[in-house]
Amino acid sequence: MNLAISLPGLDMKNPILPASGCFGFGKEYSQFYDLNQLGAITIKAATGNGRYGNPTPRVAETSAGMLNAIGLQNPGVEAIVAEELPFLSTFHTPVIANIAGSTEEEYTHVAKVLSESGLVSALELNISCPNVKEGGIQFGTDPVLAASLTRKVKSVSNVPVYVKLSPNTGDLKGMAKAVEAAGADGLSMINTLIGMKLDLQTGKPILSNKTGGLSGPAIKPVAIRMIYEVSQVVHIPIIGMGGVTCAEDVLEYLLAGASAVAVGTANFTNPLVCPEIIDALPETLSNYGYSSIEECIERSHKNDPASSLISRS
Amino acid sequence: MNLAISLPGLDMKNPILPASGCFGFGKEYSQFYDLNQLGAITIKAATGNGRYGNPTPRVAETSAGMLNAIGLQNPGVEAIVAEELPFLSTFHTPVIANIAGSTEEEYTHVAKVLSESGLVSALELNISCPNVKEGGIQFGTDPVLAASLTRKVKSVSNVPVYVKLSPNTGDLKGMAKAVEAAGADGLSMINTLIGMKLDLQTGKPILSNKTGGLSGPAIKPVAIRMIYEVSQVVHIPIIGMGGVTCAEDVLEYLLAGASAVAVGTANFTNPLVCPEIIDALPETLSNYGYSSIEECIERSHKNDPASSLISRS
Amino acid sequence: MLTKEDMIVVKQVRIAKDTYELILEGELTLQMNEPGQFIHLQIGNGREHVLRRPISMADVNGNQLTIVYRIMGAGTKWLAEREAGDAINVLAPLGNGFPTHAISNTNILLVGGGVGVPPLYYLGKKLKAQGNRLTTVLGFQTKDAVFYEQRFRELGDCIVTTNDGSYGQTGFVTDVISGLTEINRYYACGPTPMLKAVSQQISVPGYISLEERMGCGVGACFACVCSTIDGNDKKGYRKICQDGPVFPANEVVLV
Amino acid sequence: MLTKEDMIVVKQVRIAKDTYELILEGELTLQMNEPGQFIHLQIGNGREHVLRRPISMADVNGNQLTIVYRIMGAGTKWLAEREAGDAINVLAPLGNGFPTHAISNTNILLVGGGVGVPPLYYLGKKLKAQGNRLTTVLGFQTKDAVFYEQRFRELGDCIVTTNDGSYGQTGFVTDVISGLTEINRYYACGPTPMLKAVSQQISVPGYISLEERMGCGVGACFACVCSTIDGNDKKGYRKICQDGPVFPANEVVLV
Ligand SMILES: Cc1cc2nc3c(=O)[nH]c(=O)nc-3n(C[C@H](O)[C@H](O)[C@H](O)COP(=O)(O)OP(=O)(O)OC[C@H]3O[C@@H](n4cnc5c(N)ncnc54)[C@H](O)[C@@H]3O)c2cc1C
Ligand SMILES: Cc1cc2nc3c(=O)[nH]c(=O)nc-3n(C[C@H](O)[C@H](O)[C@H](O)COP(=O)(O)OP(=O)(O)OC[C@H]3O[C@@H](n4cnc5c(N)ncnc54)[C@H](O)[C@@H]3O)c2cc1C
Ligand SMILES: Cc1cc2nc3c(=O)[nH]c(=O)nc-3n(C[C@H](O)[C@H](O)[C@H](O)COP(=O)(O)O)c2cc1C
Ligand SMILES: Cc1cc2nc3c(=O)[nH]c(=O)nc-3n(C[C@H](O)[C@H](O)[C@H](O)COP(=O)(O)O)c2cc1C
Ligand code: FES
Ligand code: FES
Repeated sequence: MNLAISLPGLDMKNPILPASGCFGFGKEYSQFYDLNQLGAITIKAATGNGRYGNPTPRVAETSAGMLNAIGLQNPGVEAIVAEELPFLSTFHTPVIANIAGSTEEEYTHVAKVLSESGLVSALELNISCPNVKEGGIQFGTDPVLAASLTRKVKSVSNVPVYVKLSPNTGDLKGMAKAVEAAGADGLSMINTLIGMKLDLQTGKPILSNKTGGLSGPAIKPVAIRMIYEVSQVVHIPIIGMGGVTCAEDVLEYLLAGASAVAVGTANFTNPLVCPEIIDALPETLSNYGYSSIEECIERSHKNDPASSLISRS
Repeated sequence: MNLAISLPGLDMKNPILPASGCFGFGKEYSQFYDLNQLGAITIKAATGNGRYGNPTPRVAETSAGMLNAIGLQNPGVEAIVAEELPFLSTFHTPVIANIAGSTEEEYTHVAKVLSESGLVSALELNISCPNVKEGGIQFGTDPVLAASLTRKVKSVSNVPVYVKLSPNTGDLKGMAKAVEAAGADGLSMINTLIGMKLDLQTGKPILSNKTGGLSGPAIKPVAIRMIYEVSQVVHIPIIGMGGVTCAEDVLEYLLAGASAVAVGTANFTNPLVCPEIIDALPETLSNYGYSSIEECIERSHKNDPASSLISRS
Repeated sequence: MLTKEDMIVVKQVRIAKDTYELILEGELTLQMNEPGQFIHLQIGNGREHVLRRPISMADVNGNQLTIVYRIMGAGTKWLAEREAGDAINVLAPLGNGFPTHAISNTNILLVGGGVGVPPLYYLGKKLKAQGNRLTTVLGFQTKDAVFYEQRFRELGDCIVTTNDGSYGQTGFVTDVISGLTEINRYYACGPTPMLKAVSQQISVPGYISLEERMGCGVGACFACVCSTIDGNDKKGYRKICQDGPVFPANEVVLV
Repeated sequence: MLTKEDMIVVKQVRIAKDTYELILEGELTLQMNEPGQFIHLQIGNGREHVLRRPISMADVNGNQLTIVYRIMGAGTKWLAEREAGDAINVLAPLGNGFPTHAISNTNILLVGGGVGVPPLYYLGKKLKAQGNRLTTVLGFQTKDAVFYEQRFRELGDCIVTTNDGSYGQTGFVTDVISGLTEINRYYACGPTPMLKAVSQQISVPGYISLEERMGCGVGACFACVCSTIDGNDKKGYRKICQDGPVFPANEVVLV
């Protein structure tokens, strides 16, 4: 079965890519399998200077999910270009660079350096990290700021820009339309929901950052609903994510309106999850009567005129 | 161990109560155990006239959670007072009536009839039902509307009023402060998150209402974080809920800032869950070094001056 | 008082494609005597799968209960992996089953489709013991899916249809029923389109068993309602888990 | 290539209060030869518990691996319920263990606290086989928690302390260590306050094994970092899962 799918800047052998922050810069999982198998690779967020991130503990487990408050630890955009991307460029797999910053200037600097490196096929604008005081979520909850940032990043970037949306907002459709109007080539959704877990001994949050981002199967219904709704109001493709663990989940995302599907937390549960999903996709799709990825997307509700819009946001 | 706790209008033997919509009007679970064991009972939402609710399917399972789109089915406030409440009044357990409506007039009518019935100890103002087009969520996402509604309901009610908040908003703290200022005697949180699940055969949502409310263990981290944050900015007590299945969960809610804890979805998994939690509470609390419910609440972060506010909403 | 019980798996056998017969043992069985009632099974520890799964009683013998189910998703897949000695948490018996009281010396038709067949077996045994004459019509998709034919044959006539004609008569149960005469009463369980067709076709009193996705399974959550046909009915609806799953054929709207 | 494997439970024994010794069998064991490395265990099917649990190798014999763990929460509780024949999905061996290469004829001190004790046993066996002289100091909360004393005694001197004095010497491992002389090298594993005290107390070269909550366990998620002591270190941090869990005592900041 033909699993290939083409998105702005990304010629993908299949619709499966690891999600940002759950795959480092690729080296670790290349010890488990050949990264050429992947549709694309999203790398950990890059910022202007290196960041150490939040104090530990940075992760906690929840029912069918986990919280993380890594805090965008990364060696900084220059080091990423010099030391991390050359390794990834040895694979025939497009790389998406997730970019973050505290200010518009930092975002545009990072975007410029990465897009000029020639080593990445697309940028993913992270305006949805719930784990840093600055540099992310304030852009992700205000459509005007988000649109302005998108426009600036687009203007310095020679590769397509996907904007990664936060679910922690009341008006996701408004946000999606704003960044589409500002020139976004695609959307990534969803980033994590904000959550917390307490240590029953101390009564204090387990994460030193107190709150963290909730990911994993627990959030899939929230992500599916958001993608279903947003895909009806924008014309740019969506990279869907949130709790994907198997080929059936991938099909659900495609039917909800996503054009490619990222796998985050599941890499931790099963380091081989991405190639296992890719292997299972042909049989799973044909079990449900689909003969290609394109066909799933075409048959998804967003192409169904009878699929009426949901009025509530 | 003394598990008793006193909240406005509610003298509770223990902090455990079933959540609205997950316990009908009590009769069914009274076949499993003596309802006198419960701290309180929250009944299914009442509206002015009877409502049939949404078409089926109305529920779907998700990882560690479920979606529901019942759509506030109920026989209407008069029938509830005449046919349902008399049964509950045979128990020595305070009853909280969850009230809903499409308009302020409907809400106040329902509130008036219930509070005048003399059969309920408190009202729970449901401004957070995600499953009806009108009558709930629009009040739950606009602090001005919510405050106005709270004020009107308070003015016709002779029992305390708890306002049940929706997590589907960007500014929960603003909402909480608005309804507190409008006279709410307490808060209930959280209602369900909006989610969706697709049928892989048809590509369509499983629920006939398309979206539904996500409940169960999956949402507990979101609820804990919201209660932790809101309890720092209001002075009224909070009835906490979302994914509670065991005594440890109850302790986590108390430490997060709740004063009583409601159990919803878990009743479906285990009809005896409420009495089982109540039985387990003394040992669980003392394992963690607490000698009463009051002590858990006192030791919770909201009474800890060092527990700084979280700036992000 | 209703309660739950960890029932113990005695035996599990695959009896058709994706279809399993599971025998459970426990005290709760002693309360089960009404064919058409169902049991509500917890999947695993109930944390990943928060909802129980409703399955009909297919037979009851002393403290042993038989159920027959088809693998449809994660829950039934989990069930199929249980082995002798494993425990499964069960709520039972739930709902109202097929009325059999004082029915005797009657020509009875049983109509089952797919996994709607199992409850009819327990029902048939009971009706036969009460001195009724039984004819059973069982519909399956295809040959691989057929089960329990021999058992029903022991109770009376039994005609099997398959949609694709790979076994028995080709077509739907309704094709067979149209040729049956002298039926005084019928009981049916299977997919809604089948129930609809059957109840339109047969005019003698009949009882049908419905399915719906359930939350609580005990009448508390309003997940499983259907409308009454009688527009003047006081409530206007029925809860399948509590008022049903069996209803007189003319009581509720089939959609 | 790294991989995962369903390892099979050979035996599970309770060896102290809430403390279990579990023997697992599988191919992966053949790659395990560095004491201090850890294995990453999947809990159940990984759907309710999405994170694996890191546990140190306590011993390796042919294709059998021994781990020793204490019940702390849901994951270790699940582990404790496994029986012979059950499968547990494992990633291993992960991280960098205690350096033992070319170490011989040395006076070595092993310091273990609570469930930090297990990896020292495999280490001690190896160091003893290489011709070193071992002294072990094991600290536990209380008598009920003590395990493996006899095993360490077979490797050399072994002193046990309990905080409450209910067994062995009263107090902390540091109370004992201060009296030890002629140590050339030490290895320690246990709670961070113990590691801190020990590494401040002893000046000879030492290696310590750290714990932190982990996401991936393989270096990809940055969950488990700690800072380097050397402010001029190029990265400034180490990942415990990948660079550790064992570090030279003067390499990373203990908080
Ligand atoms: C009263 C009653 C009696 C039944 N008796 C039998 C029987 O004897 N044998 C048999 O094979 N099946 C029977 N069913 C159907 C059976 O309940 C479903 O096939 C089963 O719940 C599917 O669970 P799953 O986890 O495998 O599938 P999933 O699709 O993964 O289940 C997800 C959720 O949907 C619900 N669900 C899915 N399909 C159905 C359905 N058709 N009816 C009700 N809920 C559904 C499940 O209960 C669960 O909550 C009966 C249903 C009802 C209501
Ligand atoms: C490298 C390494 C080696 C270890 N070796 C052993 C050993 O040999 N024997 C032993 O008993 N324990 C060991 N531990 C600690 C062990 O990993 C935890 O006790 C265990 O993960 C607790 O899981 P739980 O589900 O029972 O507890 P829960 O508290 O329910 O676990 C919830 C989450 O927190 C994490 N977590 C909780 N406590 C710890 C901790 N102390 N360290 C790391 N993660 C934690 C869990 O991995 C899980 O993700 C080791 C830890 C590390 C990092
Ligand atoms: C440990 C961890 C680190 C993450 N880091 C980033 C990040 O740097 N940038 C980003 O855009 N998203 C980050 N995310 C969010 C994921 O990319 C993804 O959107 C989210 O986890 C939902 O997918 P999942 O449920 O499959 O994990 C991170 C998630 C996790 C669990
Ligand atoms: C089937 C169902 C019906 C519900 N009906 C109501 C309702 O009528 N009014 C209301 O305020 N909340 C309703 N809720 C929300 C619950 O009261 C509760 O806030 C939510 O389910 C979270 O708790 P839980 O995770 O313990 O279920 C309903 C929830 C479920 C699952
Ligand atoms: S399933 Fe809850 S009322 Fe029927
Ligand atoms: S646990 Fe992921 S980097 Fe160490």
